[in-house]
Amino acid sequence: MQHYSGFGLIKHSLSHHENWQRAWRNPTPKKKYDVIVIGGGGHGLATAYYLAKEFGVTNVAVIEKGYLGGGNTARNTTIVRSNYLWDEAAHLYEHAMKLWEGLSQDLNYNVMFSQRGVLNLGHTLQDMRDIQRRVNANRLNGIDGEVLDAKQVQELVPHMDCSANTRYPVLGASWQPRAGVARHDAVAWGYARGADAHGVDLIQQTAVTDLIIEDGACVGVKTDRYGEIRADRVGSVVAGNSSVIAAMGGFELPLESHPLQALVSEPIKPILDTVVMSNHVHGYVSQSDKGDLVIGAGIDGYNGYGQRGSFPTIEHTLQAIVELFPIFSRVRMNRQWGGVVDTCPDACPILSETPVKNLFFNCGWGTGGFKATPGSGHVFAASLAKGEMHPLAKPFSMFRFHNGALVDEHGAAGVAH
Amino acid sequence: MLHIYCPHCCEYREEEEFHVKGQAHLARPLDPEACSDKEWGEYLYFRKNPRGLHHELWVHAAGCRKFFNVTRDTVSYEIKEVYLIGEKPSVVAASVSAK
Amino acid sequence: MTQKNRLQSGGRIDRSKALTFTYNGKEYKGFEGDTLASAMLANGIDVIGRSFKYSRPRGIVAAGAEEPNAVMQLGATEATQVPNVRATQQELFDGLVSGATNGWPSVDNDLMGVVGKVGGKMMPPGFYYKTFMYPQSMWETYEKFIRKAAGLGRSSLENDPDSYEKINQHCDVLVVGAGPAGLTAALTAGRAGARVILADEQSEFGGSLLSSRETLDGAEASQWVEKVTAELAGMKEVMLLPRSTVNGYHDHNFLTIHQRNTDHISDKAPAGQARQTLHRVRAKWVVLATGAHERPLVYGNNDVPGCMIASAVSTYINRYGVVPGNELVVMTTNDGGYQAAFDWQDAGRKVVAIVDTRQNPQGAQVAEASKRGINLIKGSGVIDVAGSKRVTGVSIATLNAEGTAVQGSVTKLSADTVATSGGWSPVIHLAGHTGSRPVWDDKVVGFLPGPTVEKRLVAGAIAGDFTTAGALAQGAEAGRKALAELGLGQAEIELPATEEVVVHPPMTLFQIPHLKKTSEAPKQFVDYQNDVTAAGIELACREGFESIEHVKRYTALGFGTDQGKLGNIAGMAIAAKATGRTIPETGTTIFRPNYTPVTFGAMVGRDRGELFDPKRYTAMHKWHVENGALFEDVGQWKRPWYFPKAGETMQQSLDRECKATRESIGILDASTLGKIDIQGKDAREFLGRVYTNAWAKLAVGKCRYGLMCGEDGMVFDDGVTSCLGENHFVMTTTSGGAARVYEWLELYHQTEWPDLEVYFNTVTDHWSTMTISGPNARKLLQELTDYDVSKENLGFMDWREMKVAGVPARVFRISFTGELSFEINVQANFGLQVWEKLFEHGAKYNLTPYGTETMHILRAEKGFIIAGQDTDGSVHPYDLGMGWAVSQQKPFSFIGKRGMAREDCVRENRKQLVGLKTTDPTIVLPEGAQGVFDPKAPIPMPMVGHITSSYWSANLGHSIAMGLVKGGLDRMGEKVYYPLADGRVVEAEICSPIFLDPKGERQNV
Amino acid sequence: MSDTNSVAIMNQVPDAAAGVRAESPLHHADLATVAHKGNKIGGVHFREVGLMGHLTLRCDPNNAELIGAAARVLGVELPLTPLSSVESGGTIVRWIAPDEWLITVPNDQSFDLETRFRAEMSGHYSLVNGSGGLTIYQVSGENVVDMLKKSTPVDLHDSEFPVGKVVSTVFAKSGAVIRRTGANEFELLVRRSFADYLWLWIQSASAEFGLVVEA
Ligand SMILES: Cc1cc2nc3c(=O)[nH]c(=O)nc-3n(C[C@H](O)[C@H](O)[C@H](O)COP(=O)(O)OP(=O)(O)OC[C@H]3O[C@@H](n4cnc5c(N)ncnc54)[C@H](O)[C@@H]3O)c2cc1C
Ligand SMILES: NC(=O)c1ccc[n+]([C@@H]2O[C@H](COP(=O)([O-])OP(=O)(O)OC[C@H]3O[C@@H](n4cnc5c(N)ncnc54)[C@H](O)[C@@H]3O)[C@@H](O)[C@H]2O)c1
Ligand SMILES: Cc1cc2nc3c(=O)[nH]c(=O)nc-3n(C[C@H](O)[C@H](O)[C@H](O)COP(=O)(O)O)c2cc1C
Ligand SMILES: [Zn+2]
Repeated sequence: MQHYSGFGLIKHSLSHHENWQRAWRNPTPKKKYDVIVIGGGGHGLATAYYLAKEFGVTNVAVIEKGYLGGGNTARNTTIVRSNYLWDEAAHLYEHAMKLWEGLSQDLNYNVMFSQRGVLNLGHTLQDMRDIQRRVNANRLNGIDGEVLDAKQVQELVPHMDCSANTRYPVLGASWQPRAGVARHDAVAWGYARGADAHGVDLIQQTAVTDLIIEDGACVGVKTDRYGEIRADRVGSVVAGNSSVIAAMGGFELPLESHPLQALVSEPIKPILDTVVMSNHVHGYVSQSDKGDLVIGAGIDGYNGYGQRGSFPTIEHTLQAIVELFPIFSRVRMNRQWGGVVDTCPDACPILSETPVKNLFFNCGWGTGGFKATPGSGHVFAASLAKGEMHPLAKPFSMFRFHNGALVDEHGAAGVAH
Repeated sequence: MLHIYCPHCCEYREEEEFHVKGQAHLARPLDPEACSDKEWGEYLYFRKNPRGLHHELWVHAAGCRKFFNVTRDTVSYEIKEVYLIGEKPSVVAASVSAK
Repeated sequence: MTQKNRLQSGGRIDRSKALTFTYNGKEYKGFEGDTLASAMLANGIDVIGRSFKYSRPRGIVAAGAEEPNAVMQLGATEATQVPNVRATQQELFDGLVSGATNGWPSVDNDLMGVVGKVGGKMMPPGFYYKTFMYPQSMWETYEKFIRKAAGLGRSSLENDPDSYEKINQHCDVLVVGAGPAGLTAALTAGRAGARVILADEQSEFGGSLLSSRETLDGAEASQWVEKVTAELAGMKEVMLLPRSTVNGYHDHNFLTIHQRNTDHISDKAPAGQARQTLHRVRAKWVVLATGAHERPLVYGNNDVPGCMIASAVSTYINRYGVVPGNELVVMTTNDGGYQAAFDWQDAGRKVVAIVDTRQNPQGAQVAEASKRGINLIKGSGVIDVAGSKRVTGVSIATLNAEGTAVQGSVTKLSADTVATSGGWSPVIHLAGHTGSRPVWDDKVVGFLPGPTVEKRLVAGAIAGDFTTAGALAQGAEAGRKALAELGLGQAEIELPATEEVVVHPPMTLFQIPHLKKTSEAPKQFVDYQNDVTAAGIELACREGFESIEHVKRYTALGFGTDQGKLGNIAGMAIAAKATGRTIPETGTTIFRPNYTPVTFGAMVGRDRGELFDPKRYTAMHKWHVENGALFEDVGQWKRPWYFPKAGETMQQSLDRECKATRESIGILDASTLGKIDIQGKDAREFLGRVYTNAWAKLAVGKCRYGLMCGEDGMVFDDGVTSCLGENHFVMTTTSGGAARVYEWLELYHQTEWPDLEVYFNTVTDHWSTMTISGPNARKLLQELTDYDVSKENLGFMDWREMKVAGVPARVFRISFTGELSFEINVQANFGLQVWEKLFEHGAKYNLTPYGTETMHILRAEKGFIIAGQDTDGSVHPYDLGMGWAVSQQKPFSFIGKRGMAREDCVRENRKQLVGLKTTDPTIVLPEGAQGVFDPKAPIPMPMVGHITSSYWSANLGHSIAMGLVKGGLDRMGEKVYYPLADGRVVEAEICSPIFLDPKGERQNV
Repeated sequence: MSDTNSVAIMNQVPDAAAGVRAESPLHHADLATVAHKGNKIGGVHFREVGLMGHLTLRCDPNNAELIGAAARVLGVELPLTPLSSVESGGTIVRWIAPDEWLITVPNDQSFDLETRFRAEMSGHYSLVNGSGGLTIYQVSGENVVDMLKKSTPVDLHDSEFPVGKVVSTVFAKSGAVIRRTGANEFELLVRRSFADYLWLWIQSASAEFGLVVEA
């Protein structure tokens, strides 16, 4: 793999950038792999990367029906934090956070992970109780976090209306300084490039149309472009499309795919340095390094694979943003879009064996899986390599929905990201 | 934004008046105690979540407060049919995956 | 400065109305009818901004929504600042204040430009990802610099003084675009009486006709436009919306229109007027008649001010009476480009040459050019321009027949303006918003709207017909089609006669080749706003970013505030070539709302400030305000939180309220509790199914507390339900849970148990509910009623009908405080009356109003739970130690029964709700504190549960708390430790949550 | 055939003799003063008709016996056509759902009406007094439709919303039962706790046309 650096840029500029290597190959798939990863989003690519790099499994294909990183990875509001409530979730997301902290260097790809801090606002007494509860749990789990009062919040975000005369005044917030945002596309591309360099075949524009199941075990996939491709193990990492793949395996998942929308303003001069999230008034916002305000909207109640949702959801979100930041009233919204999020009843992911042998699922990240990308990929790779779930993944078996051992993160995750 | 025909009010209304309640025709097991944990879990949480035709339950929350079923394409969002509780859909997926 | 580029006559401006505006602090003049852009050009302003990445000087290139460069800061005052206003769409008004959004210290002498020039070579697409990585710790510093360069305009720092309107509309036909196609569509539909909305983003109707010199029926086209517009304006069912952009097309023909009411008058709306209106339209049919955008060609240094699109040059001359230069070179791939040269010449300025990339163009335009003696250079292209802040000359070279390579020598000509036409792209944006993908048409040399499930028609240039005759006819046809589909009969309109045009086929060409390879050639810009070049796109493809979506994301093609209206198609074509694919194989990126940006304020409408969310009030609200209550938000309700007296701290108020209640009498406004009236012979059975406890034997006149669970067995609501009659109950729910419970009951009734004869009705708002509580409660009540409220006659958990203060009431003897309590319910119209009467008579007992906080303390002293505070969706009744409220004997398997029997719900060591007494009784544990059994354990510490409720109990003289503890019910007397954020570790002992009067004697008196 | 024992019915209105003042949900807004001091002309007129008796009747529309009994009590047939209403004397009956009607009478008649229902009807039905929880806003005037269009997504065009039509729908961020009572005249039934919010909303949405408050 060609090493990237500032020096390289200077060198390449002398040859008019004609000699850059491809970031990844465009291979024709082999007949058989050790592991097939279905889905080339951030999680699938990270899985492949760690399989090859950390666990020595290099005979791997990632099969992506569209373009790499074009699913929810392409359309999320890029918030990264690990301040989850329950131990199981907190450990998983913190595992990811630790990987984020050296990711650009590990990948030799600047994913622009920017630890500008995340505020989760509280507007009611119950919000504040929940915030206390979560921050205390974080602290005892070794995750950074503080409870701030309205005055401290105001100092961090001078342009937000923290006064008492709003409909739902800001009473305080939880604050995770290590949290922040990252450049979503770069995450996918960095993992793709790294995986490719370790020999992984990235097969784009190729959809898995069925699973090959023999004697109750998954032995490969059928594709629309290359027919059958065999593998010893298959990992499905297709987010919103997970139920579709599960149906190919003859089972259902405790999942529903909903539209989740986001929007950006036109780029404006930097005015907001941290990430502000409010579950109560239902909006969250950060400002990208290009200057656009990146704003997350709510989830629509109906199932939808259309990558678009309903207009009132966007209206509602902007009402919340203007309520928090009345000065943004004259800023303009540039573009809105949607993704298909795979929501689980307990707002936690599924990292799991399935009723079909050698078929594994990584899904259910719903509205908030971008932040977990490195951790999810790492833990899932370990599981695929061994054929047995990694300890951090164990609590997230799909079978928890049989025995009732849910990890209910609604309070901490909810619609927020 | 969806435009939904309420079969009780007998006219189209805006999505804002409705709440969606998920997959339709999920009958509560008649004898819950006879269900295994697995069966109960499946009733509670496991869903078809199809890409394509979907039968779902809606309620005209801000209107007549009646529940009814909708058959909708989850990709195009086209509503193919609206029918009453207790009725069966007439528009169904042409072929359900063999397995 | 005079308006040196203004023509003496012509155009649609009013020369009698001069307007003054400022740009970058300098004053200029323009006329009514100008846009900011046309006025700037009239004044000879060349540089209107700097580019985002390379800080190159930029000028105006287009005349409409597609303009990528002229993105200005607007606003005369801080509060009225608007970032990124497109000068080509901003009408000029007197006193307009504008400035460039970039450039330091000024757009003309920009220091970043030097960086751009020197560093530009090192900043190919994706350079961010390849650098700034080492050392890891430096990223924050690098990023600070990156952010310095971020953004175009700036947000105001003050609150918006303007208001915004939002209106719901319904129509038979929404026509988007009022060019010839839109006008005939609207007229046809309108004549049949259809409800029509016609919206156009421009200040006047007419579309392209406003800027062309062609005739209709032998007269100026604008005369026909006026006639049609007047007829439409006279139709009752037709709504005309100029200055209104249809910005989004959503499912089921729901579209939004962003109307700018006052932006053409002032940056602040006149008093009483909304600045902008957002129309939310539900249309039975939609006709898209949005026209086409001309594509500029991609060639060396094509971003130097003076490089424009050809049709924009015509527009400035014909519509605004402005010739934006002196010496013009036209480069075109099609007949369309010629018109700019003719218009320029007719305006009295010099046409240096028309450069046609076609080897042998023929037809009317060519003939006209030679008749006019214009130097027509065929089979050639402009490969480079000279100049930095304004074009000073062009380099022209002969091209091969395919236009892929330069042949022969280069000629240099002097010129200050280059107008190019690379063909026309239908404005298909809206057609793509609901998921339809566009289809390429070789003949049109453009993408057309793809198939759709929406009831949508297209007409005119959007459909690939670039003639006026075609537009007129297609519009009328679309109108007729819509009428037929709607069953609204028929209508005919007479189409005006158009000028015959013979068109020579265009050439499919996007990028003009240079002598050097693209990567070495002068920068050839594709997307001006984001500084995306042809070389950048080729590089992206070379690096493996082959999908057009990758190209977009890697290079930022089409990411700007113009969403690539000008550059996208050329970019796709260049990517197609670079990857050896056809354009249709390459495809477009996805079109998304908004067509052009929409003000947040307009999206928000009046749902802000006071009206952001309803405030729900009880009938006694006014009294609470007058008596100094502070309020707590509970759902949308405003509930009194506590009633401080002058000088009191919150704790002092609470202590006083709590003591007064236990010592004498307190009163709570409990009207917000959800109340559901249940009638029917199966009401009792129904209650048995939705509550965990038994209802079969509850007698008339009796009340009972119930827990409600989900099918998962977890508690989600609770409350007291009373038997009013054998077939009649009233259920109470939590204040926040009322709507949810009501829908829950209906769900089960309508879908699972329709055979049960029962009806539910919400009566929450109908009753005012006031709870008097304390040893003197009975005395007070007795004073106000003739009914005997003695223990014998009105026992604990009984209810009776009686008059209270003359008002018929239902009085429930239930208690959430553990005191002798009466909950008085009267029709809310009389609520305040009764409340005041209670105070009249209660003064002697020191009747003390209390709010939610004291209510919480008093119930916690008794160990009563609050659903949503002591529960969180993960605890079942047994976890709460409330197994007594679960009847396993009921014949019907009630909701929650099976759920709470699942393996994980019956395991050992679940978290259970217990009381907690701090060893130091003065310490009040913070709610949300997390407990551990071993305070010395290293981090991560094994946590055993959190504090759900915690207070100072003035009555008990020590702190009290409730919390979840692993296996807590079996650990009575054991210690739990709470390591707090401030470093303290608080020790507490597990105890019963009933801190006061465990036998319940106080409420039973 | 009365089933009065199985349900609790109650005259909820105090005797006139008790001298109890009744307060409608907008009582605090003191509309009388607003009317006196405010605009006399404007495009939207507003009046609160509070303190009416509102009874919700629920029964099976296919049960001819019950439907017939209701008609006898009311003196008019229950409107069975969705979204329709009848008005007779001082009584308004609105279709709310296939098995639900909202009946409005003067509040002091509600007990009498309820009693007569209970006497006349038997079997499965319910009747609930909701008078304290509802109030009526009468809105009218040249611009009343313009104001309503800002507030509710239903189509108010005469062709879609003729006089007599009743619609339960979203109104701003609350809800309302809207009935057209004339070309430029509507009645909004709103819930007490939302009354103040909706009043603020209507004032704001009417401002551009001029709001005339009547009391
Ligand atoms: C609007 C929005 C905002 C969000 N904001 C945040 C946030 O701020 N923070 C956060 O942490 N998370 C956020 N999320 C969630 C986050 O985006 C996702 O959880 C995460 O990106 C999921 O990554 P993934 O790799 O699992 O899925 P994806 O990126 O969706 O990748 C799945 C891939 O599988 C492919 N695929 C599907 N079916 C097939 C098939 N049959 N054959 C082959 N390939 C297939 C898809 O094409 C896709 O590329 C947000 C999501 C959305 C939509
Ligand atoms: N010279 C040429 O080669 C050439 C090429 C193309 C078109 N034309 C001319 O253009 C005309 C085509 O007529 P037409 O009616 O199809 O288009 P038009 O360009 O005359 O009118 C389209 C109108 O739609 C408006 N519009 C576009 N998007 C909108 C939106 N989202 N919201 C609101 N308004 C929007 C535009 O501002 C414009 O006013 C003909 O007169 C034709 O001769 C000429
Ligand atoms: C964090 C983030 C920032 C974005 N910023 C912009 C932007 O500045 N301009 C833009 O046009 N789109 C922006 N987008 C949206 C993308 O253009 C695109 O709409 C989104 O990735 C979904 O893909 P799709 O629209 O192709 O389906 C942004 C997306 C994300 C996730
Ligand atoms: Zn309905």
